[in-house]
Order: sequence, then C-alpha cells, then structure tokens
Amino acid sequence: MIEVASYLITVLIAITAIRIIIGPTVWDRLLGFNIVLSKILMLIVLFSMIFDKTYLLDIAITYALIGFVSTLFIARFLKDRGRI
Amino acid sequence: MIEKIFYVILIIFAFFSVQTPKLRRSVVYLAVFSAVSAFTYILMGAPDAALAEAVIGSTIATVIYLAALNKYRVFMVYLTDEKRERHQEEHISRRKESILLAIENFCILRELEPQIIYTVDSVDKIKEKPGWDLIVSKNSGNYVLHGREQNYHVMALKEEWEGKQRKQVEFIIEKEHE
Amino acid sequence: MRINAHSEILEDILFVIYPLIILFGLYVILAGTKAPGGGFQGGAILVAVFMSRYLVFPITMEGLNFLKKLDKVILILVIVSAFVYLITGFNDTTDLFKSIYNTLMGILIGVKVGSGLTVIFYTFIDIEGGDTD
Amino acid sequence: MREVISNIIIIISLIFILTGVFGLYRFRNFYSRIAIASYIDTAGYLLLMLGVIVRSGVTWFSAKVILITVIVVLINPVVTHSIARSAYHGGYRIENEGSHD
Repeated sequence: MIEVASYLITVLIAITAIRIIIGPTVWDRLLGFNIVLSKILMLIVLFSMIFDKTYLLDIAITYALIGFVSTLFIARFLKDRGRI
Repeated sequence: MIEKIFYVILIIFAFFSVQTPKLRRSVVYLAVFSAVSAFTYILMGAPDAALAEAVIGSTIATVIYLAALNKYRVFMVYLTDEKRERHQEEHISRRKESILLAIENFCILRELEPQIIYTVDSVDKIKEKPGWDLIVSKNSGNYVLHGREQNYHVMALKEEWEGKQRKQVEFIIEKEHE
Repeated sequence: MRINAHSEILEDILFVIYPLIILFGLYVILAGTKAPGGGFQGGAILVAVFMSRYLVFPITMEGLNFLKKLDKVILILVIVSAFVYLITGFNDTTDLFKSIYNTLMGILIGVKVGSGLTVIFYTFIDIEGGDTD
Repeated sequence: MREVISNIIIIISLIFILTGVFGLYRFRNFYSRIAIASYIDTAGYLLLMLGVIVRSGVTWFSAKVILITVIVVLINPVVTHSIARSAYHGGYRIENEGSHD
C-alpha cells in the first residue's frame, strides 16, 4: 500500500506543477509551491518507511522547519511592491 | 519510475526559469527546482547533499535573489474597468488587452519590473493609495491613462506613444502642486 | 509607506518556532558524525533564525561588525587546529580523541558558516537592496 | 491486524489528497482555490501520518513522525494565511459571478 501511495503522490506533484506553470497570477504559483513542498514532505516520510532508514526523517524535519521562510519572503515581496 | 518523473519535472522547471520574461516568476520556478532536486538527491542516495540543498538552495538563495530583485524598480500598473462589475478569470489568463502587452514590452526595454493589478475600484479611489505609477481605465473602447508628472517613465511612455499616433489612447497627466 | 508590515498571527507563531529551529540546528551540528548533517548544514540552518527575525522586526541588526570579526578569527582557528592535528602526532591516538576533534571542528565550522551567511544576508538587504527614492 | 487498519486509513487519506489537487483545477477563483486546497491538504496529511504511525507501532520512528506532524500543523495555516493576505493587500480583487461553484 505504501508503494502505491508513493507512486500516486509522485503523479500528483507532476499535476500540481502544471498549475505552477499556467497559473494566471503569481500568487497561484506561490500556492502551487506550497503544495509541492508538503507533498515532498509526505514522500520523504513514506520513503523512510520503505527503505527502513530513520535518518531520512531529519531531512523531513528540515523541510518542515525551514521551507516556509522563502514562501513568507516572496509573499511579503509581492505585497510591499518590491521591497523586502 | 519515480526518478524519471522527477527528472522530467526538473528539466521543465529549468527551461521555464530561464525562458520567462518576468523575473519574479523565475524566482518561484527556481525555488520549486531546488526543492525537487533536493528530493532527487535522496533517491540517488546522498542525504548529506540533500540536506545542504534543502537549506541553501531553497531558502537562502531564494531570499538573496529577492534582495537582488530589489534593485530592479517595480512599475505598478492598475487596470480598472468601471463599466464591468467584476473581472473574469478567463479575461486575465487570455490577455485580451493588447495595451497591456505594449506596456510590458516597454517595461522590459527599460529594465523595469511590471506588476499588473486588476481591480474594479474607481480611479479616484486608487489615487488615494500610496504607490501607483500608471492607471489604465477602459472607457467604451478607448483607454485613458493616468500618470504623474514627476514620474519620468510615464513621461517617456507618453512621448513614445504620441509619436506613433495611437488613436484610442488618451493621456491625463496630473501635475504636482508644491 | 509600510502599512500593515506583518500580521500578529505570524509574530505569535514565529516565537514558538524560534527555539525549535535553534535546537534542530544544534542537533544537526552535533550529530554530524553519525547522521546526515555536519557543520556546514547546521550553520546554514541557524541563519534561518536571523531571516525569520527579519520578517518580524524589519530593522538592521546591531553587532554586525562583531560577526565579521568572529568570522575571520574562526577561519584562522580552523586552519591552525588542522595544522596542529597533522603536524603533532595526535592522529595516531585513540578513537575517542578523533571523535572529540571531529565534534570540535563541526562546531567551529558551524559558527563560521552561520556568522558569514548572516553578514551576507544583512549586507544584501541594507546596502545593495535599498530603494533610494 | 495493524496493517489492515493502517491500509484503510492510508486509502482514505489518498482520497483526500486527490480531491485537494482536483480542487486546484475545478475552481475558477483564486480565493476559493487557496481555501479548498489548503484545508484538504492538511486533512490528508494528518490522516497519512496517522496511517504511518499505526503501521509502525511504538518506536522512535513514530516519535519523529509525531514531531513533524506537530510542526506542520503549526506552520501550514500561517503560510496559507500569509499568501492570501499578500494577495488581498496587493490589491487582487477578483470574483466570478458566472459559475455556481
């Protein structure tokens, strides 16, 4: 079941990438980026279960703790008309 | 199988991040590229490199790109249409307005970063906001462009387009009282 | 000009997240010999603390000159300690000494990378990025 | 027995995640897109982690997964709030009156 889940989530990342490319505004792209990040987080946990390697979860913690900073900076950049 | 899908995604994002004319889009594409490439490092069996790429490429490099884009001046264009109550989404994605394409070409030539905002507020209401450079209001087929006199990019746009004799474009320049 | 610079929800959540980032950065530096990680990655995680601080307080940091000096001093320390390790006969000693040396080197490199990237970040924001008009 | 329960939970979570991505293309309005996508994404995430924890049992693996889940539940709504706030204060007002979504 876990293998099926990892295949399905991989396909869903590819589908979300289409929304990032065709999205009419830049905020749509930002939303797609956020969703791709959370999908990758799920994939790392699943792969860590498949391969039975606990140290891969450290990378998942890094994604969860650090990944939001760039999204917040881009959002503020767009709101304040080009100032950080 | 999973690796091949990720390789295709990487190639697509690398291509679009180079090809797009707007730099703010390119920053988002590069952030997605870094996040996906960090996962492919895990699949190849290099967790150390994946950790470094996830921190450096996806966070710090993105913020530094944004700080570099700060030097690029942003040109705010409001597009308002008083007759229509709301903007349709298809209207934005298909880009029917040819004047917007002309404004974007002008901005790319002068190294400005255009940010176009669709709104339904009236012109006077937009003018109360602090930051605007150009307001395009559509009035039964004619375009009326509002600008300020001390903004020399708008004056250059006016000079360039008045030479070409565009008929349906009219400029209203607001003078500063000081 | 900067109306509604940040929201209070963001500020409250970030004060919960701060200690977690610092703890995780220290964990990555100290566990670098067994798990993935090490000085470079842990130092880069610690920079994210200063970045999220900038999101809440958009002002320049004081003591940036101190960080610059710290960067140079620790670079010299890293080079000197590596030479001492090579020239003297310490590398023939037990595994315990080697692991202590590795951990010490990780801490030094972590502090160096953290201070260096913080200086780069604030320099970009202040000097290069300022919109003067 | 544990595997069967975890398989059922994972199947339900996959249905949630699939619906969330489908909602990205179904709606023609940015604000409803961001609301639907992030709600359903967080719900699917929680269920998937629950399935993984049930399958693994009481181990260090489960403890780390619980830590990741707590962090994501704290951070993910803030990021969604920040994107929507950026769009609203940036002056992006768009509504679609034609369709009945």
